[in-house]
Amino acid sequence: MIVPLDEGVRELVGDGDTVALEGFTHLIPVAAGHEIIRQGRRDLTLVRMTPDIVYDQMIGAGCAAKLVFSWGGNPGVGSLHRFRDAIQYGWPRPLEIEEHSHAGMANRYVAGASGLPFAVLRGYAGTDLVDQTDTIKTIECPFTGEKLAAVPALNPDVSIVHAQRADREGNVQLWGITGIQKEAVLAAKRSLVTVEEIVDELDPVPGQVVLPARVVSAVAAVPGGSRPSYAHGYYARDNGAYQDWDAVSRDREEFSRWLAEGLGAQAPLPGKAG
Amino acid sequence: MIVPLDEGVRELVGDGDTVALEGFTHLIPVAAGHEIIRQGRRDLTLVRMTPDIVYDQMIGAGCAAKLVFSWGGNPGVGSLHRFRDAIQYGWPRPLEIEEHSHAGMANRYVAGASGLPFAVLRGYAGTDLVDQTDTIKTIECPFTGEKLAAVPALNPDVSIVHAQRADREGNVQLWGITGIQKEAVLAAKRSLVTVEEIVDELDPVPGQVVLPARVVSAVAAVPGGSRPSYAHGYYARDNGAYQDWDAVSRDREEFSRWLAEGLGAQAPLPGKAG
Amino acid sequence: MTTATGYTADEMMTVAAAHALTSEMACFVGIGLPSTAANLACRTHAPGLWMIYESGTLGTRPDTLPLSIGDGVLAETADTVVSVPEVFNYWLQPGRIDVGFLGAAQIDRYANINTTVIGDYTDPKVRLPGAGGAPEIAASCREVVVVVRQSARTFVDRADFVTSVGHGRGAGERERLGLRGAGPTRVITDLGVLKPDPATRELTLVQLHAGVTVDDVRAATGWELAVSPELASTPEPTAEELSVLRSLTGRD
Amino acid sequence: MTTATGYTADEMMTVAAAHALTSEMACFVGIGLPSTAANLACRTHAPGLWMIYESGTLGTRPDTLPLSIGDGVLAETADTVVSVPEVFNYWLQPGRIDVGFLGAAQIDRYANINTTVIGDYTDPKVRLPGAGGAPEIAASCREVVVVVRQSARTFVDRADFVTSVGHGRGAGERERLGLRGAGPTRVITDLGVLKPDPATRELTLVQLHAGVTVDDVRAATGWELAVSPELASTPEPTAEELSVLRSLTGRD
Repeated sequence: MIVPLDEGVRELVGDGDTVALEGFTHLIPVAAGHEIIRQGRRDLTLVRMTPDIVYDQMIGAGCAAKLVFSWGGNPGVGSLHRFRDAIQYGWPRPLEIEEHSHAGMANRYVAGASGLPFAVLRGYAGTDLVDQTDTIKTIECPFTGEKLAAVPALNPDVSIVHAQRADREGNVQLWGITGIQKEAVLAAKRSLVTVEEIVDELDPVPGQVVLPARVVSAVAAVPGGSRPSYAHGYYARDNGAYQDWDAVSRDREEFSRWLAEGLGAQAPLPGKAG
Repeated sequence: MIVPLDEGVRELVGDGDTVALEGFTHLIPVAAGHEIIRQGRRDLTLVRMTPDIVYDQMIGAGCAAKLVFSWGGNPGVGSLHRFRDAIQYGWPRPLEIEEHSHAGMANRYVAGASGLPFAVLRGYAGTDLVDQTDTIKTIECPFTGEKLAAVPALNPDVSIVHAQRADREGNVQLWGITGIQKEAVLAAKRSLVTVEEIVDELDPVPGQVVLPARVVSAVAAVPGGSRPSYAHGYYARDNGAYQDWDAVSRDREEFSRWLAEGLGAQAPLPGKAG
Repeated sequence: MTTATGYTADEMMTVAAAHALTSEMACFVGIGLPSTAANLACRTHAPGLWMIYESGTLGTRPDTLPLSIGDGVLAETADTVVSVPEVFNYWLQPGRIDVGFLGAAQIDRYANINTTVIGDYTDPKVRLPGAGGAPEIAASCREVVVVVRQSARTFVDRADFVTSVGHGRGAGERERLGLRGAGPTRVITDLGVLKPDPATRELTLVQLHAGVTVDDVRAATGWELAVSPELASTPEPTAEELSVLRSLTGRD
Repeated sequence: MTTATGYTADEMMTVAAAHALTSEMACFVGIGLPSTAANLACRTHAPGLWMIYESGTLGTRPDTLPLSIGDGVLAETADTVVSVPEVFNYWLQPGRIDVGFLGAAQIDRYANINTTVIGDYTDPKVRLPGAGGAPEIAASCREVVVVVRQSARTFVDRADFVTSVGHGRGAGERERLGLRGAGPTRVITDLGVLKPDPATRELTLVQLHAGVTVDDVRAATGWELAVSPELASTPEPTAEELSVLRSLTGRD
């Protein structure tokens, strides 16, 4: 249940898997993403409402064949240059995208967590998103005849989240902005949770979400595992790191150097870096 | 915003309204129900997942024309005799019923709170409930073709709940088993919340649900307002009162005496009590 | 009704029901007899049993027996308390729960459960409390165990009203209805244990409690009861089980 | 670009946007310019403004300007923090929110908003971040206010991609699409304020900021801009507004 991070990633994340690393600005599982890069996973379908710099890094490193998302950017800074490079120029490999709104993605996770094949929402009507994906359809209310949007459930092979604490049995506790993490874990076939610390007892905290051990496949203690994002009650967001990423990520060579030196990982595609 | 209970009920609950007094064993708004009886409201459609003795009392007092519910009983004791008398013998007036399962009712409130006309669930398949109501239909997943149950949203004219605390602006805080109360309030056109106490500041409590003042029409301070049910952190359930109700409610005359003497209310139908 | 060996038929039933649970299971617990049995299992051979009540208490471990589905003790001792929609949508519906533990007012030949009405729905002889969480517990748990006192009035050929589907009218019906759990796999009564026949899904007597005869069970069954050729005897409650049970129910 | 009276065009825009909000409103706040304007309103004429961010922070009152939609300060100062599905399903979707405050990468003649892509979707010139919460904010809030710097590249006749529907291709289209909110009721830029024409729904210049001419605005608009016959002047920021704004943005 409690494992080292590298072992957790090795056991739970396979090439070709659909993988969701969730976190809404807060508690982003950055260390787990870096471990996926280091282990050289390939052909992943990456899922996330708000892909930010860790997804930029994974995409730039060539881990992803597809991205399912609703907002991809460097929050407070600007664009994701590796993401753009993949979409606009196919570097280091072409990236297929499946694009939704936040409301749609959130409801897709809810359906996944609920064991339903789809969710219903008021959304997408009149937008050009509808024409770009076959995962937005129309459904009619059987009582009123009203037309609404339907989106299919998301059920990742593995969901990865970061949390403040876990106990020794693997019960997980997170608080602050808890986003979509509960639904992401409940929707997934397997799940990995990195935590700031492992404690004997999870003292209740206002606003907490508890993920019972039986829906968690593995827990890894990774203090600082969501840096440069933040862990409410543990450390603040490193806004400078988000700004610095802009420069690193603008240039393929600079990025490849970061991969090798910053992460100890291979350049994305041998012979093509730069 | 903060009003006396009688004023809150007078302003918010009208004859013929659809009214939900919610509470799942815990925090049942009993005092508000008694005030509805005292004010002699008639022709109400009463909605509740778990109608228990306060609904038995309201039905026996002749307030209700219809009951929308999923489980009607005296928890830990047995049947509701006024409810049975109304259904089996039409006393003091016939009671129409619309019957669901808990999962269906919960999802009907969720749809109501979400501004959707209906909800989808895995439920009811093969049960005889389907034949007894036109509020259970079948819907097909537009992605998989799978058949699921659909139920229409519940949007009461007024929802009434009891909570531990409110602040002076009318923000409400409840904790412990919070059941379906948030959804009941959010689904309703108007809402009344009775509370144990009004405080200057709502100190956060683990497991709390906060209902922001803008979705609450009125708050009334009614200490003990959920007795004989319980208020987590304030008082325990009076199990004896639930047992005593069995004897009182078995007999129309006994019940009418309780109405007059215990509640200061009129007998259900003049000249017909007993 | 205390038998020679010093326990009641209800106690035998509760202990037998507790034996249906193991330490690895997640159990969706109905109030009454099922709750007593699950709490007994927790305190004896199944300390890891993960109990859910429909009030939203997950992984609860009450130190006294809850009197209702929403007792305060359930919230105080739970791993976490969630809303009622969440318990049904996120926990029950996806099939995360191993076993649903249900009672019944009527149960029929195919283990369909009635808790709604005796007689006609629109002109009832006895109006019962209704469905509660049972229809979806019976549909979505990986399997269902029913705990109910046996009598010819309760064990009927065909339920007056199917509140919760067992095996419908026989083999293949759950699959046809799209119900994902296996449905009732055993019915534990004060007389013995019944299981659906693997081929026909008809409830069949497979186990007798001590001091009970097949004729006793037949007399308490409203259809012509099938009896397994490998009819077994239920192990009697141990002294420890009885002592824990009595500390729970307050009968010393 | 500091004007003679000592404030920038961005500051004028932010103050004008803040004026769209009142103390009684609930406002769904997008990050960036809208967030700055809403926080300014809160601290000046609209102390009761109830701000929601899509990260799930309801009734938040940050003491510093949040840098992202999920800043810790939003959670710490909120009436309550809910999950992301809840903020969209229970709060936005039912139409509880008076005003949605949005930015745009492109906005067109009918106030349709593009934050997805410049150029062709499958072969983009510039790939933008995407929809985020905007499509449903634009659909479900009672009204929408857009805050965006004005230029001919941003204000286009027809958006390359409609991420969030404004008024579609004109009057009646929101109703036809079943969108329940009124849609964009004003667009506040660094040059002035535009509102949809009551009859045609085409964005029309109704207000000019100090020192800006109609020709300036026309030059910064990618279609033949209609100008209201009752063109007004935007009140200039007060010293207090500028001082509060600068304390928020850290520009002293």
